[in-house]
Amino acid sequence: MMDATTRKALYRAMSRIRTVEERIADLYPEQEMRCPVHLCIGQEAAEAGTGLALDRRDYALSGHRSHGHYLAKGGDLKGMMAEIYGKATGCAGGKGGSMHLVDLDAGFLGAVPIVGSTIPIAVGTAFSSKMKGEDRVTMVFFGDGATEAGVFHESLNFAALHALPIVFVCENNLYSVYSPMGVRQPDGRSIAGIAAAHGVATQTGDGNDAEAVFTLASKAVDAARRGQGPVFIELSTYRWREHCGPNFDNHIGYRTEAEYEEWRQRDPLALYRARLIADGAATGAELAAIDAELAAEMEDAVTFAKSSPFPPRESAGQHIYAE
Amino acid sequence: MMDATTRKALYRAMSRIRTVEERIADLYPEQEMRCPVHLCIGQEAAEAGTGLALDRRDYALSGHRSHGHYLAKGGDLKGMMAEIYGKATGCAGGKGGSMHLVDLDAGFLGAVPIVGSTIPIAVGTAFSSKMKGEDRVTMVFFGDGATEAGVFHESLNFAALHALPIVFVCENNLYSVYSPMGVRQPDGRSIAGIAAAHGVATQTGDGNDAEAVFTLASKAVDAARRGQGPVFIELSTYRWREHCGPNFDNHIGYRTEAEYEEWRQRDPLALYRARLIADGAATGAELAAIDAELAAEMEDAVTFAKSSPFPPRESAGQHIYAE
Amino acid sequence: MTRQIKFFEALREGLDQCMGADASVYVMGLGVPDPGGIFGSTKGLVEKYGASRVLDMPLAENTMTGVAIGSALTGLRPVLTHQRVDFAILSMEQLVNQAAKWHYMFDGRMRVPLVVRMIIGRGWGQGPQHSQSLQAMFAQVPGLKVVMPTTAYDAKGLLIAAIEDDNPVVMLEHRWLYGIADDVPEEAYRVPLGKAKIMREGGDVTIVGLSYMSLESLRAADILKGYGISAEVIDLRSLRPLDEATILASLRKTGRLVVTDTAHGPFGATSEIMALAAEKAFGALKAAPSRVCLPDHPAPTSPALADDFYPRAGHIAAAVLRQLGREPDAALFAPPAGRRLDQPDSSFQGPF
Amino acid sequence: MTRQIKFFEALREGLDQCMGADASVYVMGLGVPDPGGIFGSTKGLVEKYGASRVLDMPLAENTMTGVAIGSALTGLRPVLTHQRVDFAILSMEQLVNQAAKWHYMFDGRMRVPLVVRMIIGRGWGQGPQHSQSLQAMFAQVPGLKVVMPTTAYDAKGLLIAAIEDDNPVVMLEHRWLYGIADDVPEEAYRVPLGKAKIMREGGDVTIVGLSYMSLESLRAADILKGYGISAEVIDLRSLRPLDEATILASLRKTGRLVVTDTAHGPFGATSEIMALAAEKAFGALKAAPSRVCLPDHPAPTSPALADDFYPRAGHIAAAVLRQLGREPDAALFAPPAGRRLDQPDSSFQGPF
Ligand SMILES: Cc1ncc(C[n+]2csc(CCOP(=O)(O)OP(=O)(O)O)c2C)c(N)n1
Ligand SMILES: Cc1ncc(C[n+]2csc(CCOP(=O)(O)OP(=O)(O)O)c2C)c(N)n1
Ligand SMILES: [Mg+2]
Ligand SMILES: [Mg+2]
Repeated sequence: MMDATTRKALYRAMSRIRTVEERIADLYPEQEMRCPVHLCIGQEAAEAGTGLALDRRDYALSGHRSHGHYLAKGGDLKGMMAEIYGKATGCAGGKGGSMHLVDLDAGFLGAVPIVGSTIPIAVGTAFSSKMKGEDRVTMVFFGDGATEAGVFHESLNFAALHALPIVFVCENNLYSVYSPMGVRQPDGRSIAGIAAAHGVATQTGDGNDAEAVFTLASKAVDAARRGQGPVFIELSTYRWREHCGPNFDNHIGYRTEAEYEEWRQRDPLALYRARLIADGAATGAELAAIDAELAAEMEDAVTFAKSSPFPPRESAGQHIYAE
Repeated sequence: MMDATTRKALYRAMSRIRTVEERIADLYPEQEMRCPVHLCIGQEAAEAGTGLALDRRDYALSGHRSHGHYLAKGGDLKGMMAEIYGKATGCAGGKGGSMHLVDLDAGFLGAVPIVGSTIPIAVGTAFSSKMKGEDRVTMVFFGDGATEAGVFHESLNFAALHALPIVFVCENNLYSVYSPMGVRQPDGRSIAGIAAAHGVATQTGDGNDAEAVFTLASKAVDAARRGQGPVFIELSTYRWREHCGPNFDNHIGYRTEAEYEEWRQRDPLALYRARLIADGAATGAELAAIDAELAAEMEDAVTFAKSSPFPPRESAGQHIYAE
Repeated sequence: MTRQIKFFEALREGLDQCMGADASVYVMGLGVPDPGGIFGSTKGLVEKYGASRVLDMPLAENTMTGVAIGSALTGLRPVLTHQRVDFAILSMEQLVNQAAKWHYMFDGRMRVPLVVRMIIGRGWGQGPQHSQSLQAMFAQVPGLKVVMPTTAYDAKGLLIAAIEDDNPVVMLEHRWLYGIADDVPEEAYRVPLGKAKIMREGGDVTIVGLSYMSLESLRAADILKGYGISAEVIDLRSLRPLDEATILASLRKTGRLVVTDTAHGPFGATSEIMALAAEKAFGALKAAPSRVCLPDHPAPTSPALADDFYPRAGHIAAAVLRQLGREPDAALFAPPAGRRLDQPDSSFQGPF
Repeated sequence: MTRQIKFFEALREGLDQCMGADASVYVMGLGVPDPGGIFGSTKGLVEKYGASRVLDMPLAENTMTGVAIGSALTGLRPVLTHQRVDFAILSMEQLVNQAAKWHYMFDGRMRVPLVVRMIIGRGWGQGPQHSQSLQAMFAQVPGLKVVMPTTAYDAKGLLIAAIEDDNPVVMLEHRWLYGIADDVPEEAYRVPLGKAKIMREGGDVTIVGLSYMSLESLRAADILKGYGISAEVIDLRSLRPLDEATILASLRKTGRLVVTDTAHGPFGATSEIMALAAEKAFGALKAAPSRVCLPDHPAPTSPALADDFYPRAGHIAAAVLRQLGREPDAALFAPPAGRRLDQPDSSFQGPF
């Protein structure tokens, strides 16, 4: 069985993502977060399990739905919230918003909302590490939709060709916006199979089981670090809320309430809480204390964000070019 | 054993391509063909075997090295030669040159030298046929290099998703310009494996054996025509001359004379000639008569091309927009 | 002709009528048949015409463009939609090298009757990668046609004309126009590609706008009336072909030019209009032409930076006043009341 | 400083010196280490620096650009080469959305010290898809820098400056310049990005050229001398940043402008130069500026159509004469003797 420290860290990481995302959903209708937000509630196990498998010096990059990746990699929460509020204290000085998180200290190099575009960039950071002989791993996060983009395939080829230290993490949540798999990818073939065909080592797992994810991600990171080349991980999971924004949208017709409920039963956080308690690894009170601490941390971050100043007018014209 | 008509047709198609290409190589130094030419000498079996598997009403598209595909699909030789000579009587009125062959009557819809770009276009013509309920098949030709391009993978996905009537033909001649496979694709994985991973039916074959190619291409065309979806064919073969232009270039260092010689021994035309004679399917004299007829046809085409007028000045400004 | 419908409804009606009239027309693109229906503009079409003519797509912009081209070469009339122009540049190769050139390079033997709709926009923290205006990239390519409707009337008329045209037409639609209503005839009609529209006649200055900035130009003309200045407002509608005659005739009348665009200035659409004025109406010009564009940097996300980033009617009016040697009041630059500048109106509450 | 070397040799020397001086510099792209060595410009580098710093690439332009960006973000200084600009537009998304914006959108936290070399060209039947000049597509993007060297001296100096710059720089190199020699110092030196060069001083007219057309502009100045006209020739060298000051100073002196480009006119680089003249030197202009560009259609392949497609010194001189109210002789338009117009010189015998 996994050691207790790791287990609590996994719980904590998941609960932190959940706490942050739920609070954003609460506050969004105030209209002070004036940028698109893509919440990852429901996918916390995939994000905590992979993020915790990395060292701080490792690199991570992500796409439009990056809050969980940023947090699990150790990104600064205050900087993230201030960024979403468009403030000068934001992790990108207010220039980026929710879709452009960055925290260099934490090795979170950036996220962008053009689907698939950070995949080759991440291959480039892994290439850099290899060129310099560092034992640093890059992990890049994307969804099932991104695997339809040409750059994904080109990137697999290049990473395999040069045996780069990169872990590709695909969270397959069955949808690309409102489009189900069936209208985008042929039946009966797996995404992981494509990566394997490129000669990339491949793993698939239950993206709602944090321990399972952590175990396979740790192996993948380890292999990549030891120079065995890239690894591709596909994790099945589900986004609970609408593609973009704070609401639920099962009623609009692109997926069924029943499907949603089925996944809701597999709530990665609730399941893990129950498991830790059942195993005697933690008491309900201990976990509640963690949750309370995280809620307080989030309130702090929100207060920080709200009370921070907006960027000054002249900042708009700064950093167009590097000096 | 294959029927004699087909066998002679295969011989004839190969010999025609060889005759034409060799003659172009002879004449190129005159500097009257003022456009890049990518000769396909050495790859005739792959081209004849696939092209003859198509009906005239079927569609074919190709890339920079398209002479063989155009001819095997039934493209008009005079129109091709005049096009290479930049004449008004060319199949594209002189606007295109060697890299932009077209013959609508023959179902050869076009060729372009941006590697990979006709692959999705061909998927689109197959999509059209399916939308209209025609039992027409599209065949698209490309090289091993093109399989590194994102559009190739995106196209496989789309074709598989919609079960389109298309046959993808990859002539793997081991090089992309001067770059060998080893610097472009990882060891130990096959191109065909990638297509298979996309859920596309896959065949591989000896691209220097016209009968083998014809047999598998016919099956592929048949399956596509019967609505069974796309088929991918990988044919191993070798280009004898330089990537672009009329000369041999084994001395410049990107490949060895020994490798070249090995493939030279596997000359698809010479082998097939010998086989037909050995089988008693044809006499040397019969085949020589075919060759002579083809040489005469080519001389006619060259004369036609050379004696044709250049396009008039005002044609440059015509057909910018369709009326 | 008193029925008013919104821009997105006009687009939908145009699509519907084209699909109804011609079985070879089909629409495709990410999310085209989804519950959002491209901000309403394709809503209901899948129910009416079925999934084979109203197609969702895998996330593969370059290939879907190739597919559209291939189908157009063989008798279909695809309408491909990108929810943001920022995604469409993944298909630059197919658009610039292929769609624009197949007719020419095969000497007229092939045609590419293709419409590519691309949505441009701004606001609500779309930021640097979701609110570009890249019209000049397309307008510079011979073989493409490029249109940018401003009104619901033109949206429908240009879309129908584009679908019926035998060439690849890029249609850039500003998201902030989607909710604006206009008189739109119920029957099908065409607005010719390549014709600008004089939105307001005037004699003192020519304001050339396009897309959303044509509306700001109209407001600028209203402001200028208060100064006793009569502005002629031209809505370009088409960038390629460019309606030089209409612009030049206006310049010969007014002698003054202000051009405005939803994009940056340098190497943009405004450059071409100013170049045209200098080249072909030099003798008529009474003052240096000026332009009102975005500042020359990417779009910052913070709402606090939107006010300065997006020029408005007041900025256009100020440019006119300066040309006339008058100092504009500071009040011209005040943001409008009742909404933040990252929203088209206060009813718009994100996320997009 | 009397050593003469050719343009491609100057590029190679610049690359060599940068690689020698800084281990973080590496070069990549299709064919970079192959026997052709990008028309000689990377020849010998793989032998000297090894295959890990002189990398061939799979045929995947968008991804190789992303890889270059990722490596640039993390301390390397990639030089990516495309043998034709027509291939580079496959990487438009990475260049426009990513390379140009990472510095800005992360508020200065990241830098992209990347050089992307793209070869433009013409002739020998390259045709519609292998001889475009797409500089205006890049020049309109804030966050990118765009340079176009004309001489071997500038090729080396701009390349070194571009490699040392912390921003993404697109460098467009005309294939017909590769064989032309110039005085080139042996040591490393920089030509500043964003500075035009006055190639020839003159007082009657300003001819603004770029890349290969700057050479035609020089020849035009020679022709004009015969007419008693003194032309100032400005070689732009950089499109972004654009050296407005040099252009405007010249215009204030001469009052006349002819702009020439290797590309089509509309929405091109010439548009911006003319717009600049109209906007900021209006008072100085004595006549309508004019431009000398390719006809507004794709490049036809037939050598018979090359003569009319590519304007030359005579066309530039004619534009100047017309501005001065003089009718140009027909002889100005005669094709040069001794070569066909699809070759840079008669020693060039294809296939490329
Ligand atoms: C290149 C590109 N095309 C389209 C979009 C619009 N878009 C934004 S998110 C998204 C869905 C992506 O789905 P997936 O990769 O599965 O991620 P998920 O949203 O499910 O986390 C799409 C299509 C985009 N941002 N970029
Ligand atoms: C997108 C693109 N990138 C690069 C090139 C330059 N190029 C022309 S042919 C070629 C080689 C392609 O190799 P392959 O697909 O194997 O075809 P082959 O030449 O071997 O028949 C290359 C790289 C191109 N034409 N298009
Ligand atoms: Mg998804
Ligand atoms: Mg090959």
